[in-house]
Amino acid sequence: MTARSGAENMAPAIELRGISKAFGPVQANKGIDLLVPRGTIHGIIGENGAGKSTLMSILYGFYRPDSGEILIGGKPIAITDSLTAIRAGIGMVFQHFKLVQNFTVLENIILGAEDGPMLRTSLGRARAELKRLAEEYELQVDPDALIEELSVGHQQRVEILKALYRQADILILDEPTGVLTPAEADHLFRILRGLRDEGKTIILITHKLREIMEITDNVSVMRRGEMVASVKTAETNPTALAELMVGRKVLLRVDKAPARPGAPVLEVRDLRMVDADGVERLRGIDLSIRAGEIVGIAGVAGNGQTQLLEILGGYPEPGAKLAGEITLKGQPLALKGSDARARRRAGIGHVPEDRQVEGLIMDFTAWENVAFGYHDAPEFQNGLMMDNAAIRADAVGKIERFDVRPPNPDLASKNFSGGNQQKIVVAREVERNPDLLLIGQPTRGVDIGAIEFIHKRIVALRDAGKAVLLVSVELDEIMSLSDRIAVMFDGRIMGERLPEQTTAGDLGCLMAGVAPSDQDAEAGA
Amino acid sequence: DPALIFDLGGKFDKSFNEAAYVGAERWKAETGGSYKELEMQSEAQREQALRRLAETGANPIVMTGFAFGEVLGQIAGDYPDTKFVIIDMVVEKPNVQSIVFSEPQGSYLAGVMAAMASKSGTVGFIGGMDVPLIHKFECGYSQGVKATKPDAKVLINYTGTTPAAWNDPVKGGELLKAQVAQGADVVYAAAGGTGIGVLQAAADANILSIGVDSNQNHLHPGKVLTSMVKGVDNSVYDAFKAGADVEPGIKVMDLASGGVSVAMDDNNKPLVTPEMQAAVDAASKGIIDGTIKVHDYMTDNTCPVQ
Amino acid sequence: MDFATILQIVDSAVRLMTPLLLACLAGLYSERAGIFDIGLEGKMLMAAFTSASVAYATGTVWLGLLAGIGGALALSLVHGLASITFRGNQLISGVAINFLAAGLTVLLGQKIFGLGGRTPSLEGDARFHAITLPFAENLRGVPVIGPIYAEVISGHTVLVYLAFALVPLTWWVLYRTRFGLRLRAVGENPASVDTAGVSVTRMRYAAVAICGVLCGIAGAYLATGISAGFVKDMTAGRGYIALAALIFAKWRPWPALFATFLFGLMEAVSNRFPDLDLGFVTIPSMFMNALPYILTVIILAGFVGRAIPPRAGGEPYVKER
Amino acid sequence: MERMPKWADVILTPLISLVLAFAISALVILAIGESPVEALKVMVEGALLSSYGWGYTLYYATNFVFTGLAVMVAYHAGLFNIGGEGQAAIGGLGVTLVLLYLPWPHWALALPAAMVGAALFGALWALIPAWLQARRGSHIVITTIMFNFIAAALLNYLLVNVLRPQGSMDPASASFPPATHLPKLSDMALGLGFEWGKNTPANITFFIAIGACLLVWLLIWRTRLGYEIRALGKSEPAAVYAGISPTRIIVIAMLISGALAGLMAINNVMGEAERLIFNAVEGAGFIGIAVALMGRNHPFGVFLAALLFGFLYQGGGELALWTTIPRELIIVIQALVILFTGALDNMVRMPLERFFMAMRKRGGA
Ligand SMILES: Nc1ncnc2c1ncn2[C@@H]1O[C@H](COP(=O)(O)OP(=O)(O)OP(=O)(O)O)[C@@H](O)[C@H]1O
Ligand SMILES: Nc1ncnc2c1ncn2[C@@H]1O[C@H](COP(=O)(O)OP(=O)(O)OP(=O)(O)O)[C@@H](O)[C@H]1O
Ligand SMILES: [Mg+2]
Ligand SMILES: [Mg+2]
Repeated sequence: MTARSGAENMAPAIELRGISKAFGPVQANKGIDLLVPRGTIHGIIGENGAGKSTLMSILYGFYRPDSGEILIGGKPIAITDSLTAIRAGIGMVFQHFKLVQNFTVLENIILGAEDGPMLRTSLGRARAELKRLAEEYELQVDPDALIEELSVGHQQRVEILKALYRQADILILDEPTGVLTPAEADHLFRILRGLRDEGKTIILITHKLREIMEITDNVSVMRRGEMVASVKTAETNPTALAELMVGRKVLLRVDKAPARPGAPVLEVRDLRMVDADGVERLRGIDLSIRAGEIVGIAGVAGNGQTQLLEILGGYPEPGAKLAGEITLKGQPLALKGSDARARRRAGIGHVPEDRQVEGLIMDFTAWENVAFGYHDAPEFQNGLMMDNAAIRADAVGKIERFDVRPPNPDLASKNFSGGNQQKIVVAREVERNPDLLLIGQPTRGVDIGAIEFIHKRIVALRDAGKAVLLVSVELDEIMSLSDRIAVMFDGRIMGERLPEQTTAGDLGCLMAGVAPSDQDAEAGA
Repeated sequence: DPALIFDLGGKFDKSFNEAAYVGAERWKAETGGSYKELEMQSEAQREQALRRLAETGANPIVMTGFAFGEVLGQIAGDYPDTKFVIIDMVVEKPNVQSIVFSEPQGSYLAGVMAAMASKSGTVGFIGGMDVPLIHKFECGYSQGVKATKPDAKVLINYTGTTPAAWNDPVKGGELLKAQVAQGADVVYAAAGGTGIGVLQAAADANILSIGVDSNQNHLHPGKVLTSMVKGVDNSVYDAFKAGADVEPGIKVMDLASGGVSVAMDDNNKPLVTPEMQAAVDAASKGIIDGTIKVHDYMTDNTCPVQ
Repeated sequence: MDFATILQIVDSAVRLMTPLLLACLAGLYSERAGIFDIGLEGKMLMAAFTSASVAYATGTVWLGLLAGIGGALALSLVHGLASITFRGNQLISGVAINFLAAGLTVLLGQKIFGLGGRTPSLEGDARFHAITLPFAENLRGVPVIGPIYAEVISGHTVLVYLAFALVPLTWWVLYRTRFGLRLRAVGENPASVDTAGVSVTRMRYAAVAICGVLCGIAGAYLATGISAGFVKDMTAGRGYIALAALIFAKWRPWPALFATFLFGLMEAVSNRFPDLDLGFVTIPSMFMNALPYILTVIILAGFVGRAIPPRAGGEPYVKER
Repeated sequence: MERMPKWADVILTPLISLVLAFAISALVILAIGESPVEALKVMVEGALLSSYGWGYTLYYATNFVFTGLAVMVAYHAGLFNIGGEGQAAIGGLGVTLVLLYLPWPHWALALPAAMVGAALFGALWALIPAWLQARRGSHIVITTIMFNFIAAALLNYLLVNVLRPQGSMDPASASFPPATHLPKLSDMALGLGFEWGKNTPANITFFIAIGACLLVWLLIWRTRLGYEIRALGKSEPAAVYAGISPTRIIVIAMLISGALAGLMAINNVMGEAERLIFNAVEGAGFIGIAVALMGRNHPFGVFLAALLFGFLYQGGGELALWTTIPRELIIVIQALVILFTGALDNMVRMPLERFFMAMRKRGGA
């Protein structure tokens, strides 16, 4: 805590009183009160759709509340738009970044905070300021890089820099670690602590209780639009928080029996891929997965995991050149062109990394999406027509077994929360009982209740003797779910580990491309 | 009451629909009578309009444009007591008068004048859409030019392939400039609203133009050499005047009957030299007495010159 | 083909491309801000009518130009209202505006002038006249440069020079000013502009208004610059061609200059060679008239490749659904 | 949960929008010094209050159903087909070739063949833009616009130089043999023993149009192809993930779209003109865009919107025919209808939603 005095400084940085917000018939926030003392890190947790993002967006002036009052530094303030919020010293890093993809970092930084009508002066000043900020907070990014060329981690840095450039005193981060590697997350937390120690106030939304315990001073829990609790972090524990959040007891560990691997299901030999731009994405992957085991692939996003999943799923990006060998249950798979359909028939299920872009047609109803990719299955056909009744009946069953909420098969998929969208995808792929399940980022942005459920289903599939290839940037998830771990870096497998014989630090080294010491290499072999 | 139906170009097409309108108005002013008028909106309405007018007792029913031919042929028999007058097309029915104009003859005279007025020996023709009717104008004109100046050059352009070709003065002006660049110093425009742009651009470029259908000499006095006038107004006037007693059959409106002519008035007086007038008179005489044969493009889809 | 002919064709191309260029730049501002506009045609038409009417009534072409801008701006406002304020379908709005202009111009023209939708011909100060640039005639004798200067560069109306000047200006505005930065951002990711504290609505209205102004100039050029009066439907599809040029140019100002020049050039060529005699076969005039369209398809397919529109284009900005 | 009841969304909103459009039209009519009441009377009487009016209204509506469906199918695949105009024109060429160059003993045999000709030619005219979009990424909006112009040029050439009978002034083909003339709805009514719509062009194609609506509905919402078309239209990456080939679907969807546009020729060329004339499509291709969008890209909506536009066409035609109101007024009314029901619909919907939300709150409290 900083040692400033004076009545005004004693006032909380933020005080919300009775904030309510409805989106049409959905009551996203109901009479929310919140108090955030100056110079603290305040955590907010809650299930998907609890209203966290909405509340913060109101504070940032993105949405306007239906009722309620906002006080900044003890003074009531009407935040009608983001400009007022920025002027009041608030900066926000949104869950879905608000960056212009084909602008440079510098252009994104100055957008809306230009010095005058001509860009030249603004750009010059911003470049200097950026350099200073980058050094002060270890937030290095190339100011002239295009956003679309940056990794998500770096994009997030840009968002933070944007806020700092606008001299934010209050920094809101909505699920910032969802897309970060452990090392990046640690780095972020170091920065946040530094900012706090300078007297800035930080609000952090996350689904990860470990992070709450690690970094926050206070934590508030939201459920169904209401603020159900606000406590000092030191006075609570993860289990209690989880219970507050979900309203029931949650198992925070993955409970699984030891694997009993059978015959190899998937064999990948020296798989190489050069994309349409001539960049070598995969540089000789060797991988084998046996029936009844979960192989986890750890790695920083962008090291070829996406390409690996796409190739195995049968839809390499157009124009890519492939080489190598893939065999499924002893049968070689063709590498030419794209044939996701044939892969499904051959028994490969695939939960893609991005459910909203690939896994679902957001405008389709839930029942339509439950057949997506399998819409040509014989049981869904009725002569020349599709058997919509059969598809719907199938969907109703899956929705029930996977506890998708609301259990309404006719609702458009975009109207489900992220966690429930994910359940729809997982239900579709898992219940087909594929011999091999490809699953990318199964729990990204999903709340702990749903995570528990999805993990259980993956383990159940394994126990039924199926092979699972799990790709995740969550080390916790990889460590607790996998029977074997492979680490990818720069298009190669850097090494394999058994979960019980490795540590996060060890994996982190591999993920960063640091070659294992001799000893480690032996252990991995 | 008589009735008048305009074709799709509309009553104010600066061309023959407008001429028909003028004739009807003249009849109205002189007789104090009233008439019904219709403008086509779509192809399917032709039959509708004809039948409805016939059923309401209009007589005679005058229509402009060859496009009515097909429909009129089908329905005329259903209304034996009604007289129909169709302009620019022959429909052989006992109650139909078909009025056709000898555009080639009039255009021939225009060609004679163009050839004489041209100093460069290059003259131009700008048509609207590339359809046979316009080729009639073009071919007659070329014959007149060549007969007067055998080594003269005739530049030919058509505006386009869609109905927009009739309403694109910008393109008309640009075509004229292109012809001027190739040496043309007299240009004949048979292109409806597009022609307005041609005449304007000709006046701007300080060369001579020739108008079509109605007398357009007044549009740019001293810059429009003449206009090839089709007496559509007179035909409509005559038909209205004759009322129910319109003579069925084919009425050829040629030079002899005064159906086509080149306009001479105060606006183009300074441009028409006595020699030119003499040449025009001689050519008219020759055409009327048959010593000059003006080939009609429509008879064989070819033009003897070019 | 001799040098003089080439110059004449290029000269004609410059005149023909000017309305396309103006409309194309108009579309560029609008679409770069995320508002698709297939109503360029209608706005130009309306501007052509209002400019010709007012120029005729006042005898002053500059007032006509202002009126043209006003006419197009009014339709822009309708488009803005539909696509920004009421988050309507931008394509439908554009289609409606094209119809509206086609009908209203004739209706009003007929009511006012009684000439079936035409305005009377404009004379004297009621239209723009070609200006001869300094020394154009003196330099004509200089080899190569002289004729180019005298034939192609000199001798156009002021609006032609304005249109060409707008290309570097647009480039500068787009890439060198705060306004341009925000404009481009709002077409790519309006949420980023919104969260940066800038009003998306205001930016988009500004873009749509600029689009109206430029369409206004384009329409005024058609009616008072290159010809002398309004004739119904006189835009004759140029708004659609401008749109094609815009996509062709991938929404960038300098390529827009190139694309519209290409269209102008192709039209000039087909004007000059109505029946192209290739020796073994003569291409009929119908196909020479269609040449610009055929070549567009070929060029598009062969050389241009995928044109990626501004990412937020065509979609209304909706925060709360 | 919805913000307002479905009936309010699909019926009340367009209805109010329509009323607004007509209100503004009335102001326009007043402004040009005519009587809106009189105009409305003429329109309604001329288009709806007699079997005669209906005969025309249905004829126009049939055209718009085909072009509307064409735009709709492409739209579901995420493609904006502005080329209906050209595709319908070339469809007419197909009909003409079939009917003029093959001998037909009876219309019932000629019709299916002509339909194949129309659909095939329309589809072929859509194929090149489709293929260029799928394989070369050439923007389909430009290519279809260009193909409209090219179709006009091609038809102009063929009609003047190839199909036109010797000595005819008209750039039109010869008339089709009488055996190929389609039965008019009026003939069919007479066959059933009552007089209806004498001398109107509405013909058996109207039923084919209704059939087309049903088939398109089945196609889009009941078949695998339709499912894949919709999936691609909503999200290309997702479609690829699901093993749907974008190239294939783009080409197929455009072929169907072009075929539907081409089929319009059965109505106007075979059914009405009974020969191929220049500009037979008369802008129906563009009206199809409005019809599809107003019909919310659903065949039933397309059908209703086509009827509305058929009414406007016929009522407007009557207005132009029998009053001194210039025919351009109809274009203005059409524009206003498109604007209010298609683009400014939220202007009506937003307050309505607020109203229903308030009602629900009161009901719930
Ligand atoms: N822009 C919007 N328009 C309509 N409804 C919305 C909007 N944003 C959120 N909602 C609704 O408000 C509720 C709260 O959503 P919010 O995004 O605030 O949840 P959250 O707590 O951030 O969830 P998550 O953990 O998934 O990020 C959701 O149920 C959703 O239905
Ligand atoms: N603009 C919006 N309009 C309507 N509903 C929305 C909107 N934004 C979010 N929602 C709804 O809010 C809920 C939660 O949305 P949110 O975007 O926070 O998903 P999420 O769980 O965070 O998923 P992810 O982390 O993968 O983005 C969902 O029901 C979603 O449909
Ligand atoms: Mg959220
Ligand atoms: Mg989330």
